[in-house]
Amino acid sequence: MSNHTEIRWHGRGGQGAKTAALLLADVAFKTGKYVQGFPEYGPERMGAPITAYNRISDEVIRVHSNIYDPEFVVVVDESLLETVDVTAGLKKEGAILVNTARPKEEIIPHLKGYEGKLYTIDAHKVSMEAMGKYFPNTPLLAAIVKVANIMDEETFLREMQASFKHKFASKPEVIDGNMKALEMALKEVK
Amino acid sequence: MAGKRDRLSGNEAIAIALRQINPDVFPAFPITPSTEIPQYFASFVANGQVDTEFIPVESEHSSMSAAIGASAAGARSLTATSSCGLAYMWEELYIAASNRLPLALALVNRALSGPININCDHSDSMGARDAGWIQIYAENNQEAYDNMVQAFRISEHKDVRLPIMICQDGFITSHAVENIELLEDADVKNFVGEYEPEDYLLNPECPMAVGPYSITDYYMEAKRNQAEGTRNVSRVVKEVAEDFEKLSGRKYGLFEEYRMEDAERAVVIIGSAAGTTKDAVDRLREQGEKVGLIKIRLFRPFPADEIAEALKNVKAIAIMDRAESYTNHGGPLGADVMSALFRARSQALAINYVYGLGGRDVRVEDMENVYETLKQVIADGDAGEMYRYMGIRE
Amino acid sequence: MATDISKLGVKTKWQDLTEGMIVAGAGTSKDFHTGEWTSVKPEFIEDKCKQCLLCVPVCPDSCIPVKDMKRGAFDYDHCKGCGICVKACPFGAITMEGVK
Amino acid sequence: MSYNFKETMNKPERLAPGHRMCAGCGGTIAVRNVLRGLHEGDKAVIGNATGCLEVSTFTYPYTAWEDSYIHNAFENAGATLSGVEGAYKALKRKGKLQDTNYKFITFGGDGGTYDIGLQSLSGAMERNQDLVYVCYDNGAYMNTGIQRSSATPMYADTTTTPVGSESNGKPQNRKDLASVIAAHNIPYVAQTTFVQNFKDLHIKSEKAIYTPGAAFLNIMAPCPRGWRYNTPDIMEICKLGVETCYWPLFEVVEGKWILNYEPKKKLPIEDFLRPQGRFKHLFKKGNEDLLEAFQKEVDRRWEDLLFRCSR
Repeated sequence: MSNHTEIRWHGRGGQGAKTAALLLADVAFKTGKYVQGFPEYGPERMGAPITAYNRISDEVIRVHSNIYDPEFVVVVDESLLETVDVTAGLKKEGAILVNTARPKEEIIPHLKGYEGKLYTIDAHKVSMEAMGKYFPNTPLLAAIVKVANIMDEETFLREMQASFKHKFASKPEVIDGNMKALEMALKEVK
Repeated sequence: MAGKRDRLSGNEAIAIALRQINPDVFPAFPITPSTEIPQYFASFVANGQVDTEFIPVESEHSSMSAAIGASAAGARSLTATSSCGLAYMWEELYIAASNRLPLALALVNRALSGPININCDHSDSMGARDAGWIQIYAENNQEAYDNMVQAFRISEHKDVRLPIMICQDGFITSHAVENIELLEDADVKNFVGEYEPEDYLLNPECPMAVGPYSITDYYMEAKRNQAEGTRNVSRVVKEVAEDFEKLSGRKYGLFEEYRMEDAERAVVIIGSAAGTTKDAVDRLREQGEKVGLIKIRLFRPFPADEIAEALKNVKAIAIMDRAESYTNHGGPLGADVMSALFRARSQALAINYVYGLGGRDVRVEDMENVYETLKQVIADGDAGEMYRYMGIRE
Repeated sequence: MATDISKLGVKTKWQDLTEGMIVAGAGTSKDFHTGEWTSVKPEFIEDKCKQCLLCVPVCPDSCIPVKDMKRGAFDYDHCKGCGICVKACPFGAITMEGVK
Repeated sequence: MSYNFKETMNKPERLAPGHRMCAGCGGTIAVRNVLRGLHEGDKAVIGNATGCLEVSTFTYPYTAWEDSYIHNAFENAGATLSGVEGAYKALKRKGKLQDTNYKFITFGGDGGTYDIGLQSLSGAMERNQDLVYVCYDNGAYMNTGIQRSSATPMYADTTTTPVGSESNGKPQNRKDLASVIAAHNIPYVAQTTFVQNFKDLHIKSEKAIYTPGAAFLNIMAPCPRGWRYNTPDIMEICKLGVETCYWPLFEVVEGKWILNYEPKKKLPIEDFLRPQGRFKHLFKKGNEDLLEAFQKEVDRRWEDLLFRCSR
C-alpha cells in the first residue's frame, strides 16, 4: 500500500479531537486522497479521554479496525501524557505532535522512551492570538498537516480558505482569524 | 452516470439518500448510533429540502407503529433505529411484514443490552431475522447509501411488498467519514420512482380494512401467502441491482465473492469486517495462499443455494457471526450457512466464530489468524470445535 | 377494487387469500349473520311507534335501519336479542320475551 | 352547530351489523354514535387498539366498518393513527390526494388507552396530531376475561382482583385519565356516556372530530358481562353513573373546564353500584365502611371537578 498514512488523536471529550480528525479527513479528501476519519466511541462525556483516527491513502481504504501502529500521534491535551499511553504502537519512523507551551525536554520524559521525532505547538497561544478564543483544532490541524506532510502548505491554505467560506457562511468575520491561526501554526510547529 | 465524489459518514450517506428519495412520512425516535439520521433529516425538513411529514414520536415502538400506519395509508414511509430501539419494535416488525407493507428501516447495528453498550454488533438485526423483513447489510458508507437507494424498489415491487431493513455497522461505518460517490438527486428520484399502492386507507375510490383477526382456518394460509413474497426477493434484488449498476456503475448481488475463484479456504462474513478481511485475503494471496471471502449482502431471505454453490470447491470455511444466539453450537449466520452446506451435500469442514461483540475491534491480523486456523483444519481433516469465539480473553 | 369476500371462506387456498389479509371495501360483516346467536327477538309493534327514533342509537348491532327519518323493521339477520331497545321505547312499541 | 336528534339518526350507518360483539355491548353503542358526529360526505380512517372491538369488528374477511380501518396492535393506536394522519398531510402537500376530506378517529378500550397504550396516546396528544382518540371505557380488560385495569373502580370484583376472604376486590382507586389527557393542554377533551338521548355524546363527538388538532373522548361504555347487570338496563346504568356523579359529563376546551350537567339531586353511589354484580359484596352486612369510602372518593372527585369548572 503506497502512501498510506495512519494518525491517532488523543484528546478529551469536548476539545474537538474528533472534529479535528474529521477536518483532516476533509482537507485530505479535497486533494484527491482516500480518507477515513473516525472516533472511538464510548459513553464518555466532556473531559474524558477520547481517541480519534485518520487513515489517508492513495488507494481505496477497506480496513475498518482501529489504528494500533500509527505513523503519527497528536496529543490535543498534554495532561493526557500522564494517564494515556500515547506512544503505544507509534512507529519510530513517524512522529508525535504535542500541544504544549513547554519545551521539548519536559515532554520527552513522558514518552516512555519513544525514539521517533517529537514536535510541539502551543495551540493555546496561537489560538488566542489569532482568534481571541481557545480552539485547539485549527492550529493542530495545520501542525499535523505539516508534520505528516499530508500536502503542501499552499494547497492546504487554499483548501481551508474555501472550506471556511462554506462552513462560516453565516459568520464570515471568523474566517480571517481561523486562517491566521493556520498560518501561524504552520510557522510555529517545531 | 454522473457521480459526485464526497466524503461522508455512513449516517450522513443514509440521510442524503433519504433526502434524494424524499419519502412521504418519516416517524423517528433517537437512539445511538442511528440518531444522526433523523437529525440530518430534520434539518432537511427545516430547510425545505424535502416535503416529508417528519413525526418525532415518543418511542421506537411508536416510530414503527406510525410508519406502519403511514404505509397502510398509502404513503412511502420509513424510520431509523438501533439496538434496543429495534428490540422495542419487535412486535411491530412482524405486523409490518404480515400486512405486506413496503416500508424501510435504516438500521445502524448496535449490541443489545445487557449490559448496555453502544457499539457495534449484529445482535439487534439478527434477533429480528425471522420477522419477515428483507435484510440487506453494508460493508461501508458507499454500500449503505447504495442499498438505501435500492431499498424501496425492492420493497415496493409487486411480487415482494415486504418491509426492508438497510443495515450498517454502528460507529464503524455510521460515524466514520470515508470517501463516497453520490448519485445526482434527479437520478435517484427517477430510479426510485413514485409509490403507487393498489389498496390503501386514503384511497377515496375504495376504503380498505387492514389488520384483521384471523381465525385458525386462515392463519396458516396467511403465513404461506406472505412467504410467497419472500420467495421473490432474491430475483427482485438482482433485477434492481442490475438497474442500479446501469445508473451507478456499481455492481451488487445477493453476496460478494472476493477472490473466491480457486479458493480452498473461505470466510463468510457480514458488514464492515468484510473490508478488513479483504486486506487479510490480499496479504495471504501475496504469499500464494488460496483464500477467499464471501460477504453477505442479502441475509433475509437467505440465499442458501447460491452460497452453497459459491462454496462448493472450498475445503474449509469459517463463518463469522457478530452475534451470539445461545444455541451452544453457533450463531445465526453459522446456522444458515451450515444448513445450506448440508442441503447441498457439501463435504467442506466448517467452523463458526462469534466475534466483534459490543464493538470488539477486528484487525487484519485477526482475520489472517482465522485463515491460518482453517489451514490447520484442512491438515487435520477435522474441524475440531465448530463453535468458537474470536478475540476473547480466556 | 373491492374484495369479493364470497371467494374467501375457510376452504380457500393460500394463493387466493388477499395479500396482507387486507379487505378492500367496507361493511362486509353484513354477510355474517349474528341473528343466529339467539332465538329471542324484539318485536316491533308499528301501530304504537311514534317514530321518535330513541331505539336507534341504543342498538349495539345497528339493527334498526332509518330511512327518511323513519325507522324500519328490525334486521333479524343480525339482531342478537339484547333487549336494550325494548327499554328505550317510551311507547311500548317494542316487546321482547323476558324484557319488561 | 345546531343539533337535531332525528337528523343525526338519519345519517348513514358507519358501523355495519354482523360484528361479533356480545349482545348488549356498550362498546359498539359508543362507536356507532361517535361516528354520527361525522359530516356526510367526509371520509374517515378509523384506528383501533386490540381489544373486543377489534377482534369482533374485523374478523377476516368480515369488516363491520364502512370507512377505512386499521388495527395495528394493542398499545399503539395513537401512534398508528399519527402515521395515517401524517400520511394524509404529506399526500395532500404533495398533491397526491385532492378534493377529499378525511377525519381520523381511533377507538380503544380502557386497557389499550389507560394502560398499555398510554405512552402512544400521550405522544399523539402532545404532538397535537389532528385526530380524535375515543376511549370506550368499560373499566376492565374485558377481551381477555375481565381483569382489572387502571380504569377499574375501587372494590370491583374482577378476575385479577377477585373478592375473597382477604379481598374486597380492587384495592386501588381508578385513574382519572380525562384529567391526565387534559394536562396535555390539547384543544379538546370531553367525558360522556349514553344519557340525554345521546345528545351530549353526539355533540361532543362532532366537536372532537371537527376541532383541529388532538381531541380525546372518554366514554363510559358498560359491559354487561363484566359489570354483571341486567343487559337491557344499560341506559339506566349510564344514567345512574351520571346522577350519582360517578361519571360526570364535562369538557375541557382549550384548557377551560366546563361542567355540562349537574344533577338536581345527587344520588347516593349505592344506586349505581347495586345493580352491578361486580359490587355485590359491598352490600353484605359489615361492608358499610366500604360503601362509605367509595362515596367519599366520588364526593372528593366531584368537588374537585366543580372547583376546576368554577375557575
